Amino acid sequence: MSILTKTEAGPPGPGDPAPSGPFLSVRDLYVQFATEDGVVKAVDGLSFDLERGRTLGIVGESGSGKSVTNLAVLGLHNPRNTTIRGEIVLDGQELTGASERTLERLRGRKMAMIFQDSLTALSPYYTVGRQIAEPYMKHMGASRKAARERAIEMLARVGIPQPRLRVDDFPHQFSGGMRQRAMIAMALVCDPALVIADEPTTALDVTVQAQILDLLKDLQRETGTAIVIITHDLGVVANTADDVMVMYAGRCVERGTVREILKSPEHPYSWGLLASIPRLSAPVDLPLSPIPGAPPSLLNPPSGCPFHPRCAFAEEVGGGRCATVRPGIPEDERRGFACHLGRERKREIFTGQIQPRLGGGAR
Amino acid sequence: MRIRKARHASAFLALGALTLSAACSSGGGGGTGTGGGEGKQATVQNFGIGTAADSKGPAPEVPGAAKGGTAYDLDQAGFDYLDPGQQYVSDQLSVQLLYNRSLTGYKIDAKTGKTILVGDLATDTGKSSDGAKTWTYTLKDGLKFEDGSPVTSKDVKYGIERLFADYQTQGPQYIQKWLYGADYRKAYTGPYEGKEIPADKIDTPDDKTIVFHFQEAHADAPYAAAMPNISPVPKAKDDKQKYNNHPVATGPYKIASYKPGKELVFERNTNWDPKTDPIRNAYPDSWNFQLGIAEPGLTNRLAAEDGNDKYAVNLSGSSDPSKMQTLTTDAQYKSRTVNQYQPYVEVININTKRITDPKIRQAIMYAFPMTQVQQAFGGGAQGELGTTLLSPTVAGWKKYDPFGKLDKPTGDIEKAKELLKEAGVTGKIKLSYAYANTPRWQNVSLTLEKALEKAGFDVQRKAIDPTSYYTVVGKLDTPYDIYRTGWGADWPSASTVVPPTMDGRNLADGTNNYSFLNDEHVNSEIDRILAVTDIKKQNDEWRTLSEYVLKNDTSQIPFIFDKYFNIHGSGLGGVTYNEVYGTINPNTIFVKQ
Amino acid sequence: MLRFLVRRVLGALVILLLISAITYFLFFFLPSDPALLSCGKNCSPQNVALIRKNLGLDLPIWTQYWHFMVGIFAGRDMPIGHCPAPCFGYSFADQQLVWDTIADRYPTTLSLAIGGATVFLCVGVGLGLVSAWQQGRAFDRIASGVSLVGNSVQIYFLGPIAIGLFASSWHVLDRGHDPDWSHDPWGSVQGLILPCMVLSVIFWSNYSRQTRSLMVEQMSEDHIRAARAKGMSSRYVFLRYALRGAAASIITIFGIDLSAVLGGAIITEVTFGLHGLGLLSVQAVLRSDLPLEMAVMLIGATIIVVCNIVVDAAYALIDPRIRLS
Amino acid sequence: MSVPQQDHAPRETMNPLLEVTGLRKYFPVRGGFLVKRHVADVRAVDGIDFTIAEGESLGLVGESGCGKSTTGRLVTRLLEPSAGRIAYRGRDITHSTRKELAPIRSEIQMIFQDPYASLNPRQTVGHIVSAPLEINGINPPGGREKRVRELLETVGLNPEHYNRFPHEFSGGQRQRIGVARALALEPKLIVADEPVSALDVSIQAQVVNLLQRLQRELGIAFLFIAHDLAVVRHFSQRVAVMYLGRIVEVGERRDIYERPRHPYTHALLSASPEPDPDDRNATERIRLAGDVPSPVSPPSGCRFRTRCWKAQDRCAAEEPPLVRLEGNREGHLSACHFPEEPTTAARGEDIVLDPALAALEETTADKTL
Repeated sequence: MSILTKTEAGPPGPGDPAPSGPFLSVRDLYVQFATEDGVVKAVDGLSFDLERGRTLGIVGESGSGKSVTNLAVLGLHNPRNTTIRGEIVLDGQELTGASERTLERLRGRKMAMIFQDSLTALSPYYTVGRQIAEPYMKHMGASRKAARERAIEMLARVGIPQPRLRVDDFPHQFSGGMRQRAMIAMALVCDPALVIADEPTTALDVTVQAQILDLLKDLQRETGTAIVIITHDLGVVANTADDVMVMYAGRCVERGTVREILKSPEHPYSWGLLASIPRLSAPVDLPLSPIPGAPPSLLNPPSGCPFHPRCAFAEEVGGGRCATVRPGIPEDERRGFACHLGRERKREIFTGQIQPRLGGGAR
Repeated sequence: MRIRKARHASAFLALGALTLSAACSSGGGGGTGTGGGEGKQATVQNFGIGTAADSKGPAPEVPGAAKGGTAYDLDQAGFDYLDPGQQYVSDQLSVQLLYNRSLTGYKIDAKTGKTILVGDLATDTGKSSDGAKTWTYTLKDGLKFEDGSPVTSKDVKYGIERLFADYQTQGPQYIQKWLYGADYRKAYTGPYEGKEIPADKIDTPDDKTIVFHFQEAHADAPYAAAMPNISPVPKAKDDKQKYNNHPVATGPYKIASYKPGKELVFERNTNWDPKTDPIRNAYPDSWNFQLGIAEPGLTNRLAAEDGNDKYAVNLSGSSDPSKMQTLTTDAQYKSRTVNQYQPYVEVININTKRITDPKIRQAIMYAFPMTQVQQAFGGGAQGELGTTLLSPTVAGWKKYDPFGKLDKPTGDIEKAKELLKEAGVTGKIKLSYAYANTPRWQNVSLTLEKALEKAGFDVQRKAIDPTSYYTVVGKLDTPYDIYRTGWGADWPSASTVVPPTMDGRNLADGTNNYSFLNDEHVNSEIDRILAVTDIKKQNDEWRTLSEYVLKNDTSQIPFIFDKYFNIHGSGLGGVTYNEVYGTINPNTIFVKQ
Repeated sequence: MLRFLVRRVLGALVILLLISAITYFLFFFLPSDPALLSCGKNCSPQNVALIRKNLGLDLPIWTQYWHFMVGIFAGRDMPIGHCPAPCFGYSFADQQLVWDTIADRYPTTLSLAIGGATVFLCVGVGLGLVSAWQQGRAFDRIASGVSLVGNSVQIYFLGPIAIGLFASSWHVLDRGHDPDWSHDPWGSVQGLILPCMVLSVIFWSNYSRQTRSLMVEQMSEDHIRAARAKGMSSRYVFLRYALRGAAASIITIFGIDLSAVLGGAIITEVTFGLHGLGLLSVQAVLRSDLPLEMAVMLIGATIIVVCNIVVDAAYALIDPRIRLS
Repeated sequence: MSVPQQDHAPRETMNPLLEVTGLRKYFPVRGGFLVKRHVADVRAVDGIDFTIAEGESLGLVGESGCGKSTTGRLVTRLLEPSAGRIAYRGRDITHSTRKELAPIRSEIQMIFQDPYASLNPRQTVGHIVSAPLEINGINPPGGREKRVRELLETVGLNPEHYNRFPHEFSGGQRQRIGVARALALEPKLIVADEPVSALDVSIQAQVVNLLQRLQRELGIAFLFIAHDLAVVRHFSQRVAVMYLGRIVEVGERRDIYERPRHPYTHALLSASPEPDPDDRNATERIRLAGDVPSPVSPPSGCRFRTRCWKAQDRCAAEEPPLVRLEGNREGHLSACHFPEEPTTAARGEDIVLDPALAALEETTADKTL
């Protein structure tokens, strides 16, 4: 979503080139897995854009297709049971259908990934330093020695104390927070232009999470990297993202700037998400307002709007269109939502029922 | 002699575990009789005593034989004892014929298989005097040890003296006991402390003559003198236990190399003079014993005849039971099959201390299902139905069947019930039945149990670990009523069967009187018959006594005469059989050129 | 590491001591009496007593055990003569020096076990790797089918067939004979080829399946995906990351299998008529040959214990998470 | 909403349902050469006091390893305390045997984090929920099945699903089954250990609302253990903050969330992400350095001092007592020598202890200047 307005994100970093179109552009992406039970439509016609130096938060519940989308971008899906359709263009280069060799050259160098669980995402058998140095040697053609120096430098940057000593430690000798920092160092070692962070702090304690999120933000400010941050936690999104995309059942249901999504959401699912979470600032005597039901099965997603079985306002749309017609989302607008509900009625509902729950102001 | 060779057909033992599933059985063999002669022709003449002329060398040529080549023997186990003083069991008996010569020996006619006892080192089978108490042997001329030194009567005497040493526990003890009585070790403790046996016991008036003065009459002394331990040992080479690995040869071969348990190679003893030897042809230039070859691989190799296996024989072991069917039915093996009697009789002992009423014992006898048990035992090639306590390989053997077992070989249940009624039995009699836990004896026990149950016994079977079987049933207070044992004569006379298995005096744990029979009449008859000096008459008397025990005491139920069954490589000729030892006779074998 | 080794070796000694004591004392609980077993026809009570004395069985069991253990470390004088350390005494059955017999036989068993293990590790792990790499394709399916067959055969079934085909009919391989490394190394290798192949079959199918599933499991690990996300090639990731992870498990399985390998070597020896510890141990038990039993048991246990220490150490080298202390 | 008062003195007026004093749980660490011996302890819970009144909900927050789950298990006597005293309705149950506990067991129930692991997959829902009735030999009027159906309805499950198996339910529904099982014996106290953290965002609210409803309608007291400050705030009238086995601050909801005194409470609140883009600028920013130290050898004195920006020598020497500080309301206790101001508003300068963050923010600040 080529967002031209500068929001509360910092000024563009030094690596930010002239805005000559989106750095990452995904168009009409479909990802399907063949399983024993049938075909899982994990991503179902998804489009989004991302520019250098900006952060896109992808929000959704488990099974909404947010992780799958990003594995597809990196080409890390299992080719034996996965079908991908659509367009993924990274810096002008088409990635769907690109050869494994091409992707290998891009991964780690141009696009890197930060995983949720640093304990399992780092190999227990090699030192942290080696795992950081490896892609540097491969992509930059650095010598073993130079790569080691680089690893030490990176460890220092992400705040590992005594990096010259810790570089030879194994992951299990690091604490959880340090491991996550090491993983960030590993992702950033080749100065990638795109970093995909998949629930990067979910496994961490809150105080450490705050450190890591701020670190990511600060690093981005320094290097101008584009970041996709995948999370289920709206708080994380609020703290890191410039733009937000809300996903449900493999589709984007709403997108906009972080302020738009958190302050004036337009889609009933976004309302539901926001109204269902407890806040530090919201009134405590008001019960939470949960979304009824459970996320749908992607083997057999609901027809029409996938959210309609759980939507409190589906009946207000005439002709049962929610159950039959899939609401579209305009492709080239930065702000958009996929809902049949009328604009007037929406505003009414939002101000009447949703906004009071969002709390706000100083707590 | 009890066959002690462990047979471990399928004994796969995980290292570190003490459990075992080994089959340990005596005897073996099966199929129809071919080879060197028909079994039941055994007669007195056959096992008789040859003349001085018979004792003269060289041994008669075997038709078609030629000198040279290497003969092979494949053996399941290794040889525990090569020291002739310690040799007793069949594999040792057969191998010692190659390098060891005793005072007398068995001369086997290659064509007819007729076996007679002749002088081997001695010029004849011995001259008796003083009512068969004194026996005199004269050594032949030209006898030498493998190092070329002459064999003298002193060497023979020394060979006997060392049998009194503490470590000599394995060999036969006939001569020792005849000289000094049962406690012979107390009277003389061997030559190592410098003492000799005095001349009033064994006299060597010159280098050629050796005279034995026994305490009692022993008509069968010539047979006892055929045992391997009545042979010369050069004093200078005797290093007690260690002599076991390098016995000095007097026979046609000497040990070229020996890896215990793996390989034993014999080469010609150039100091052996064929003209002195009436029983050994010694055609092959060398003998190669490959030891520790597990079954059924061994039988497979004999059947397949790859490479040198064409010249191979298994002197003492029967073929693997699992191969019996193939080997007996496939005609291609017929020409190289040997199927002959062994000196063993399989009997079911009835513990006379527990089953005291002879009528009940006879009821068991009547109920005994001969045919079914023979089947369970492994069939006709492995053993013939036997109804006597003596084997057909014993001189003077005659058919005897007082309970009509051959007429009703499947058992006479009615008669058994009748006898039980006569004995005043009401209800079922408990009968505890111990058997060695091997497939064969397990099968036999099931068969027997069924028949006895029908006759009105309550049979309680108890499987016993094969390695401890004889120990368990040999205990005086053994809690079992019936159990099987096998026994064989050391030489073709019942004097090595009746006294050890039927004399009820001096019963103790571990003697060979497994039925614990103690019959005054039998005991006194044993003493009387031992004093008979005419060997032929003595043999008849033994037979009569054994028939008395069978009919009146019924302490043992004979059911099988064991048979040897195996094939040999087609590259070997002159394969004859020694019925006394129950093994192949290596003396006449030649390698076909 | 050193601490680990010292502790494990000390522990091993305690275990071996326990095994030796248990074996020794259990032997006397068995009903079979070696003296009775070897007195044959001469079983007069006097003769049994004499044999018992000759075998040293007349002494109290504790004394016998003490003499035996002292003999192992210091040698001892026996009725037959001096028996130098390590002295396991003389065989009850064939009067040979037990240590000589063991020294004569163990090269066969060890050669067979090492040769067989080498073959099944190479073939099994190799096949498993290719299967995992080709996961789901024809090679993988065929290999898993073959493994299934291989897994269900037994040595004593396969051995005779292999001899019949390779040695008797086609004459392409030696039928198997004892190795003699000092005099005929090449002949020793030839003599071991067929037995090692047969021994390996029952194991390699297991190892190929294990390796395959371990590799497939490893390949689905997060750190594999992370390594690929760094731009490492799939081959590199397969061989460096996944294999490293699988290797630790394979070594563990191998450690557990060690005694089975020795057991397999024993069955193979019996099948091929080789003279190793296998046949020896069978004979020892069948004949209540206590010194030989003790020697076979202790040496086998020692080998297994030592190999387990080596395996644990190797595991620690592969997996830095395991601390050896 | 009743707001129970807390003070040093036992609250005689409020009838403490559960009273915990000096509770400790040490897990022995074994090690050593040749012989394994007791070499150290993991001091999971190291001397804590708290009370829960009837019908009250006490929230227990803290980061992983602070001992909050262990506390829950000690209270339900799934673990044996190393020291201290647990009294239920005035009765000491610290070391009661199984038999002695039997009548109390039914009154104290537990809800676990992982609804998958805590339900037997081979039993039907009806069986699972009625098991506590059977075990305790309770025959409610109308039969057990009727009671189970009522319970299922209470927790918002279709009573017709009586004969279904756990795997046929979604995560949220499974947690409801767990709640129904806990309710079967009409408990007076429920220890809920991270009851919603394994659930999807949209489902969490369903379970929180359910628990809240139960607390109000049935008057059940809760010990609500969670790492999510917002959830705890929503559910608990009183909140205790734990750090390394100790309670560092306890008080009413408003005290803790609006007027915290302990630096750690400040840090926690600051780190807790709010889904509000304005929040960043409105509240203070505190970024600690490093991770929680090992509970095997916790720092001397105040345990938080190694990560605290206000730490002084006294903090290492002297363990601050959990007391009502100057300016605190009644029942608001903090364990700190140098307490913070009672506000969470943004400060003039952020507190950034993390060296990497500090360095990066320094350089970017330079660049923007």
